[in-house]
Amino acid sequence: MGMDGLFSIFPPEDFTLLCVILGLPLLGAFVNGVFGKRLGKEAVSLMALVAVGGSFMASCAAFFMLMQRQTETEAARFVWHGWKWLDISGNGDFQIPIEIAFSVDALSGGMALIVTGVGFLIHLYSTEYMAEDDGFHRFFAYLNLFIFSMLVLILGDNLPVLFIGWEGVGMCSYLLIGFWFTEEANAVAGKKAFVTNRIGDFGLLVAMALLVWHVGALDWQGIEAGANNLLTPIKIYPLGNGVPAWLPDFIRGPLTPEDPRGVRVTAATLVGFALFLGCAGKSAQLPLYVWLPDAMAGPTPVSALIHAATMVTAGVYLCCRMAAVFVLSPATMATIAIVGLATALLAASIAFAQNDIKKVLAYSTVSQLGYMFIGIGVGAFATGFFHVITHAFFKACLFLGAGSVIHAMHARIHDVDRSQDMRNMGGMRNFMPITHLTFLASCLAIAGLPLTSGFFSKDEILFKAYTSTIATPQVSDGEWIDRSTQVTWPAMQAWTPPEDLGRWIYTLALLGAVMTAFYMFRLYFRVFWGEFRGWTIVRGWVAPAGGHHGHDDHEHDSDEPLDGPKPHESALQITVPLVVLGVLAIFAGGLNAHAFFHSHLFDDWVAPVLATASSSVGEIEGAKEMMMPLLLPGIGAFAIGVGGAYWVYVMQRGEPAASFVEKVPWLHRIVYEKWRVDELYEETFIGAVDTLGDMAVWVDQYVVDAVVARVTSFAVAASGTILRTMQTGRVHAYGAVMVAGLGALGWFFIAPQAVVTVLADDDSGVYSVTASPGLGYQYRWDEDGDGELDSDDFGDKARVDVQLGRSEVRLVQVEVKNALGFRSIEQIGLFRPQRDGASDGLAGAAQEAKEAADSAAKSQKALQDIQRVLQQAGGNLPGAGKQPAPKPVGGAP
Amino acid sequence: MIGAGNVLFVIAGILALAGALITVSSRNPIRGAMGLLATIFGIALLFLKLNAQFLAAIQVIVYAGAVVVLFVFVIMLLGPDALGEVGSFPKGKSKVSRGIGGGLLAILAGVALVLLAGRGGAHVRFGDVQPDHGSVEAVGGLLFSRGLVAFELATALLIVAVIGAIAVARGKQTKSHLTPAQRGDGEFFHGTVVARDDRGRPPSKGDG
Amino acid sequence: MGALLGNVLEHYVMLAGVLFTIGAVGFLVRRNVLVQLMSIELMLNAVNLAFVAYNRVHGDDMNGHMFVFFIIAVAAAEVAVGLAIVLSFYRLTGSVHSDDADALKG
Amino acid sequence: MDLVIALSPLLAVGFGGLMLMLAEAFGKPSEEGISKTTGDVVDAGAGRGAELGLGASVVLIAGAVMAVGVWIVGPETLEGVADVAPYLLIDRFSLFFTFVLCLGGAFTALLGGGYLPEHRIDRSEFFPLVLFSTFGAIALAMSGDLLSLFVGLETMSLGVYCLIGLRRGSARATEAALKYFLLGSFAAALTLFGAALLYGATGHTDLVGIGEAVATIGQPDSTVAAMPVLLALALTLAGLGFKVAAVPFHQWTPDAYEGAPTPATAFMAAVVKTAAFAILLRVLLVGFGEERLMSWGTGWPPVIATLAVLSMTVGNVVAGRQESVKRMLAYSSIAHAGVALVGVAATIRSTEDATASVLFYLLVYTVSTAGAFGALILCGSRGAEAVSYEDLAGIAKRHPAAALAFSLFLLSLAGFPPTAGFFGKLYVFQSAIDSELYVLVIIGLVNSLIGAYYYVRVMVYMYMREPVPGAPVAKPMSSGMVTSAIVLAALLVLGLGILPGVSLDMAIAAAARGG
Repeated sequence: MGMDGLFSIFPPEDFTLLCVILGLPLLGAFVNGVFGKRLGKEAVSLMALVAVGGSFMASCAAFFMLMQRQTETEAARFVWHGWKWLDISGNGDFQIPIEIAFSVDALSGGMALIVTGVGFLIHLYSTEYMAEDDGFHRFFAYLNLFIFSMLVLILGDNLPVLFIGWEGVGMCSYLLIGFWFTEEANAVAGKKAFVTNRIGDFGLLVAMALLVWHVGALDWQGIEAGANNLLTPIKIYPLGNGVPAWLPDFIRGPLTPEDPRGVRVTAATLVGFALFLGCAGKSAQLPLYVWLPDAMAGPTPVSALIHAATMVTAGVYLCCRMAAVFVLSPATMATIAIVGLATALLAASIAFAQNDIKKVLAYSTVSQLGYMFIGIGVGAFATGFFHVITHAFFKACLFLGAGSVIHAMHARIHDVDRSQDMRNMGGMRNFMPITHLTFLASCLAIAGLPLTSGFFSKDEILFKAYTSTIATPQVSDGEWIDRSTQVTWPAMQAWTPPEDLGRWIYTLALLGAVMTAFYMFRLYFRVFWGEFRGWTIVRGWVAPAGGHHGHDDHEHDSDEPLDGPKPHESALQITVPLVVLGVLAIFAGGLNAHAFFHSHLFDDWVAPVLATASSSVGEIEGAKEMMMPLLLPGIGAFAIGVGGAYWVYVMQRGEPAASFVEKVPWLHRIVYEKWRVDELYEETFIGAVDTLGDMAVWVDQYVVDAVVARVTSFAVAASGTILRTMQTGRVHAYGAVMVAGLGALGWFFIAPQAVVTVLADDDSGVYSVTASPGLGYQYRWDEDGDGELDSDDFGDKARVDVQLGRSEVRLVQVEVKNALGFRSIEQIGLFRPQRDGASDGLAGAAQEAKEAADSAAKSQKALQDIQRVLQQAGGNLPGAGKQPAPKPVGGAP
Repeated sequence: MIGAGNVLFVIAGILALAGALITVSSRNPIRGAMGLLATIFGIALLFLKLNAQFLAAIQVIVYAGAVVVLFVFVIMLLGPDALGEVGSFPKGKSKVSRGIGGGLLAILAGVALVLLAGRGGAHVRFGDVQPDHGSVEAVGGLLFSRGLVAFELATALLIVAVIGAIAVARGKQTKSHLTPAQRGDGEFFHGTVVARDDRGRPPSKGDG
Repeated sequence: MGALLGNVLEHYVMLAGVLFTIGAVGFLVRRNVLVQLMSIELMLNAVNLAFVAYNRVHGDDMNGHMFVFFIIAVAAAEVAVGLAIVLSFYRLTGSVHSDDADALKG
Repeated sequence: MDLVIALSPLLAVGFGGLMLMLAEAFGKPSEEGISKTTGDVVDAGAGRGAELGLGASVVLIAGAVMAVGVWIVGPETLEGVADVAPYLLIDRFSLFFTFVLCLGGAFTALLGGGYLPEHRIDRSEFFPLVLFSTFGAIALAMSGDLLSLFVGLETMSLGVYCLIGLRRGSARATEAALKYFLLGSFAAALTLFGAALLYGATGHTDLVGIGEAVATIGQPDSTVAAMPVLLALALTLAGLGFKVAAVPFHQWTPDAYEGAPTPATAFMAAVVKTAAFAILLRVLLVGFGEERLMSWGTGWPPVIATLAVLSMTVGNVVAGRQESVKRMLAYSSIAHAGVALVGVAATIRSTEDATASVLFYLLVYTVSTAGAFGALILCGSRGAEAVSYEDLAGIAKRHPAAALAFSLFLLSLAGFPPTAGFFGKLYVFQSAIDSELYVLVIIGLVNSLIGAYYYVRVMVYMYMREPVPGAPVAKPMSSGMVTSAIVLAALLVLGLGILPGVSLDMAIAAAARGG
C-alpha cells in the first residue's frame, strides 16, 4: 500500500491513525491488568510487546506520512478531534472550547517514535529482566499504561490534554517506582516523586490559567497565533497595578525614575516562569530534582524508560512546544539557561561520590537534562530537543547495560544493594562482552567522543550557548479596566540579558563536560576493567580476621572464585536491545552533524514547527567561523575527562605498577600493595573530588532537601499541631471562638473603612479620588492639602477632583463617618510627574526604555499614563492593611 | 409621668431581666428553670403591652406549659446529678469564671445597648395600630393564608423532632452509667485514636 | 423619659439585646448542659421580644408575629430533641457537665 | 396542578418519609438475627435496614429525577409557583440544589442500609430521619424568606442531631450529638437575632424585600437604618458560617464528624453543607446584594474572602496532623468549604459565573465526599472498622476494589485531573481570577498542594504499607448497597471529570436564575 493509500485511509484532518497509536498500549494495559494473572507470562509478554510494537509501527507510518507532506517552510500537522471536553470562559464574553484532540507534527512525531521505539526495546528487555517477579503482569500493565500516558502527553493537541498525560505518566512512574512496594525506601521515593511533581504541576496550572486569560487559547496553534498578546504588562500584585518593590529588576522590567512603581513584568515572563516551574518538576531541575535519584529505587527497566529516556524529557518537550511563548521573555530564557547550567554542574559533581551504579547514572541523567535546558534557554530549541533524542539512546543503553550487570551480579549476590555497588564489580568485560561493548559505546557517546551522537548534540548546545542571541521583544502598550479605573501603559522594551552571559554558560558547561567524561569513565573502568571484586560476596563467606570490605580484596586470588555462579552474559532479550541502542548511540549523531559533515537533517525536520520561535533567535557576528574553534575545547574536555579517569583508575592500578616492581624495589611494596595507591588517591585527588561530591551531597541533603522540603513541611506540620491543640474538645472553647469570630465580623462591619480609589490623568493634572461606598457613610475632605479638613460637617460627597500642577505633591485626606458616628481618616498622596517629552532626560539604565517610549508616543498617540494610586488600607484583605481604630464621637443615648 | 403602661413595662422588664440573671447564675438548675419561667412571664407581659395577645398566650402555654415543664421533668429525673457542676461555677475557680463571665456580660451588654439603640437617632414612638393587631384572628388568618407554606414545613420539623427524640432517648432508663472503661466506643478501638484518649480507658469491644 | 417608657421601640430592643446577651454569656460560661439549654431559650425569647416590638412599628402585616409563632414551635421541638440527647449523654457518662464531653478533640 | 408539579421533589421526599414511617411502624421486625443487627433494641421495623435503606434511596432518587423533570419542564412556565413564594422559590437555582441534595441523601440512605446492620445499630428511625432531614435541606435551599429559612434549617439540623445520637450505646456518638446540638442551637439563635434586626430595620422577612429596602439606605426619604443591617449581616454570616463549617465557626465539625455513624457523617458533609451554601448564596446575593455591601471596602466580600483563607489553611494544615482518616476527612471538609467560599467571594465581579462555579463545586464535592465515606465504610466491618491510617495499611491487597475506589475519591478531593474534583477547583479558581482575587487563588493553590499530601498519605498506607503484625486491621465488609453507592459515585466522579460541560451548563443556567 502506497502513501496515497495511507492518506485515503487516514486523512490529515481526521487522522484516526493517532487512535491506533494511542489505543494499542491502552488495550495492552487493560488486557494485562485485568486478565494478566490468568494469561500466563508468555501471553502477557506477547500482548505487551505487540501493543507497543504495533504502536511503534503506526508511529512510523505517521512519521513517513509527515515526511511526505512536510515542506521546507510549512509544517505538516495531522489532527484527530475527539470530542468537546469543556468550555472555559475567557477574558471577555467568549468561551474557549477545550477539545479532546490529538495531533502529530515533526516534533511530536519524532518524540512518539522515540517513546514507542525505545519503549519497545525496554519492554523486550523487561520480559527477561522481570521474568521471575510475581507481579509480572502488573508490571507490564503499568508499563503499557505509561506508554499510553506518555503518548497522550506528546500527542495531545492542547495543554489540558497534555496535562492529563502529564499527570498520567507521573502516576505510572509512582506505581512503577513503588512496584516492589514491600520496600519502605520505594514507598518513600514514590511519595517524594509524587509530592515534588505536584509543585511543578502547580506551575503548569497557573500557566494554563494565565494563557486562558491573556491569549485566549490552550491549543498549540491558538497559543502560537496569539502569543504576541503576552507582550503586555501584567498586573501581578493582587489589587494594585504595580510590582512589589522587592522583586529584582529583571523581573520588574526597566525602571524609570518618573514612575516609582516601575514598569511591570510582562505576561510572557509570568507564563514562562510558571511553565518552567512545571518543566523543572517533571524534568528534575534545580531545585526540584531531588526526587529523580531516589526514584531509581524502582526496577531498572523503569529507570531506563521513564527516568532516563522519556518521561523526564517531557519538560524539554513542553519547552519546545511552547517555544513561541518562551522566546518572548528573555528573562525567562536566561533563567532557564542558568538553572539548567547549575543543575548540570551540581548533578555532575554529585555523581563523583556515588558507588551505586544506578545512582551515578541517575545523577548523570539530571546533569544531561540540565544540558538540554541550557539548549532551550539559549534559544537552541532544535538542538536541545536533539539532545533529548541522543540522550534517550545512550542513557537507555547505559541503564539497560547497568541492569544487565546488576542482573548478573544479582545471580551471584542475591542482594539488591550490594549487587548495585561498583565496589563489588570490576572486570565485567570478561564475563559479559556484549554488555561491555554496548556500555562502552554509550559511555563514549555521553562523554562526547567525536563523531558519536552525544558529541554532536552536546557540542552543538555549547556552540549555541556561545553564539545565540535572543531578540529583545517590544512590549506593547497595555491597558486594563481595573474596577472603575482605566490604566494605560506605554510601550517599552523588555529586559535584555547581559551580553557575556552566553560566554559564561559556554565556559561552565565545558567544565561540566569534563566532569561528565570523568565520572562516566570512572564508572566504566571500575565496573568493566580491573579484577572482579565480587568473589567475597557470597552467601556463607566469612571474612578472615581483620578482613576488609569487598572493594580491596587483595588477599584473594581472583582466579579462584569461591562458591557461587560466575557472572555471565545475559540472555538474548537483554542483549538485543543493548546492541540496537548502542549502535544508535554511536551513529544517531549523523542526523545533525553540523560540525564535520554539515548535515542538519534533524534541524531541517523540526525547523518548520519551531519557525515562529526561531525568528526571535539570532546569532552573534561571525558565528559560522567560530564553529571549529569552539569545538576544539569540547574535544579537549572529552580527552581530559577520559584521560584522567584512565590514569586514575587503570594506569595506576595495572601494568605501570608491575613494571615498577623490578626497577625500584623500595617502591615495590607500595606499588605491590596497590590498594594503598588507591587509598592515596582516595586521600588526595579522589579525596578532593569526593569532598566536592560530598559537599554537593550535603547541599542536596541539607539545603535543597531541607529548605524545599523540610522547612515547609515542618512549618505546615508545626502549625497543624498548634492548631490541633486549640481543638480542645470543649464546647465552651468552641463557643468562645465562635463569639470571637462574630466579634471580629461585627468589628469589621461597624468600623468605617476608608478605602480610596484614585483615577489619575497626568496630562490634564486632574486626579479624582473616590472613597469606597458604604452603608450609611458620610464623608468630609481635605482637598487643598493644608492638613486641615475643609469642613466641619460630613456630607455625601464621595468623590473629589483635584487639579495639580506639574511636579506638585499633595496630601489629600478624607474622613469617613459611619452610621454610628465612628470615624476613620485616610490620607492619599498625589503626585503629578514631570513628564514632558524632551524636557528632562531619563537616567542611564532606563535610556532604552525612554527611547522606546518616545517613539511609541510619536507613532501611536500622545504619551499617556493614567496612574492610579491605590491606597491599600483594608483594600487587600480585611485586616491586612492598617485599619484605623474607630473613634466614638458624639453623645451616647 | 408614669402611667399604668409604663409601670407594666418596668415590672415586666425587671421580671424578665431578673429571671434571666437567675437562670444563668443559679447553681441549682431547678432555680434556673424558675428563673426562665419568670423571664417567660415577663416577656408575655411585654407581648401584651405590645398588642400581641395571641403570642402572649402562646408564650405562656408553650414555653411555660411545655418547655419549662420538660426541663423540670428532666431535672427531676436526673436528681442530684443534675447539679452537674461540681466546683466549677460558682465555687472553686469561681473568681476567674465570674470575672470572665461578668466581663463578657458587661462588654456585650454595653455593645448591645450602644448599637441597638441606634445611637444618636431619634426614638421611634409606637403609633396607633388596628384594633385586631396581634389578635388570634389576625395572626391565625395569616398563618392559614400566606403562611401556610411555612406552616406545612413546620409539620416536617415536628415529625423530625418526634422521631428523633424517641430514637435518641428511648431505651432502658435505668441509671446504669457505663464504667469509664466502657465509655469508649466499639468503633474506635484502633490505633492511635484510643491512644489519644487521655483518660486511659482501655478499648472496649462492646457496642453498648 | 418617663412618659416614653414602654412606648418607644428602642426600649424594647435594648431589653431584648440585654436578654440576648445574658443568654449568650450564660451559654458561654456555664458548664451545666441543662443551664446552657436554658440560656439558649433565653436567647430565643429575646429574639421573640425584638420581633414583636418591631412588628409594633411595622404596622399590621403581622409578619413578625408569625415569625415568633414559628420560633416558639421550633424552640419546643429543639428542647425535646436536646433533652433527649442530654438524657442519652447522662445515661452513658453519669454527667450533665459539658466539659465531660471531651473525648473527641484534636 | 402546576404547583404540585413544581413542588413534586419536595412532596416526594416528604411523603416518602411518611410512607417509610408507616412501613416501619407496621412492619414486622425481621425474625432472623435481630440481636445480631440491632444490639439490645428490638422494635418494629428493626433489622430491616437494608430494605428501608433501599426504599429511602429510591424515594430520594425519585426526588432527584423529579427535580430534573421540573427543570426540563421549566419552573418559570409553571403558574402556581408564585403561590408559594417567597417561602419556597421554585427556580433553577433551587432545582439544581434539590437535585444535589437528593443525590447526597440517596448516597446516605444506601450507605446506611449497608452500615447499620453490619454494626448492629440497625435502627429503623434512621431512614425517615434522613428523608425528613433532606426535606428540610431542600426547603432551606428553596427558601426566599427568613421564616422558611429558619424552619428549613431547623428541620434539617434536628434530623442531623438525631442521626448522630442514634448510636445510643456509644459515648462518642452521643458526645458528638451533644456538642453539635449545643453549638448548632447557639448559632441558630445568633442567626435569628440577625433576622429580627433585619426585620426591624427593613420591615421585611423576605429576601427580595430586604434587598430592596437595603438599597434605599442613604436616600433622603429612607427609613432604613444602616447599622442594624450591618449587624444582622455579621450575625447571619456567623450562623451560616457555622453550618458550612467555615473557620472560625468550624470547631464542632471534626468532633461531630468523627463521633457520628459514618453514613451520618457523609450526610453532614454532603447534604448539610450543600444546603447551607445554597442559602448562604441566596442571602448574600439577594438580601445583601446591594452594591455598597458588595464592595471590597466595606461589604461582605472581604469577610468571605478572609473566612475562605482561614478555612482552607486551617482545614488543610490540621488535616495533615490527624491519625484518624475520618477526622482527616472532617478537616478536609472544612478546607473544601474554604474553596467554595472563594467562589462566593468571587461573586463580587462576575456574579453569575462565580455562582455557577460554586454550584458545580458543591455537586462535585457532594459526590466525592459521599464516595470517600462510602469507601471508608466498605473498608471496615463490625469490630474491625477502618478508622486510623494504620487500620488501612495494606488494604489494597485485602480488598483491591475498595482501595481503588477510595483512591479515586481521594484524588477527586485532592483535585487531580481528570477527576471531577479538578474541574470543581478549576472553575472556582477561574472565577476568582476573573474577579482579580489573585491572592485567594494563590493561597488556594498552595493549600491544594498541602491537601495532596494527606490524601496521598491514605493511598500510601493502602498500597504501600503492610500492617504491623498483631495490630488491629480493618476487615473489609461486603454490602451490595454500599458497593452500589460507591459505583454510582465513582461513575459520577469520572463522568463529571470527563464530561464536565453538561453539568456546568446546568450550573450556569441555575446561577442565572438564582443570583
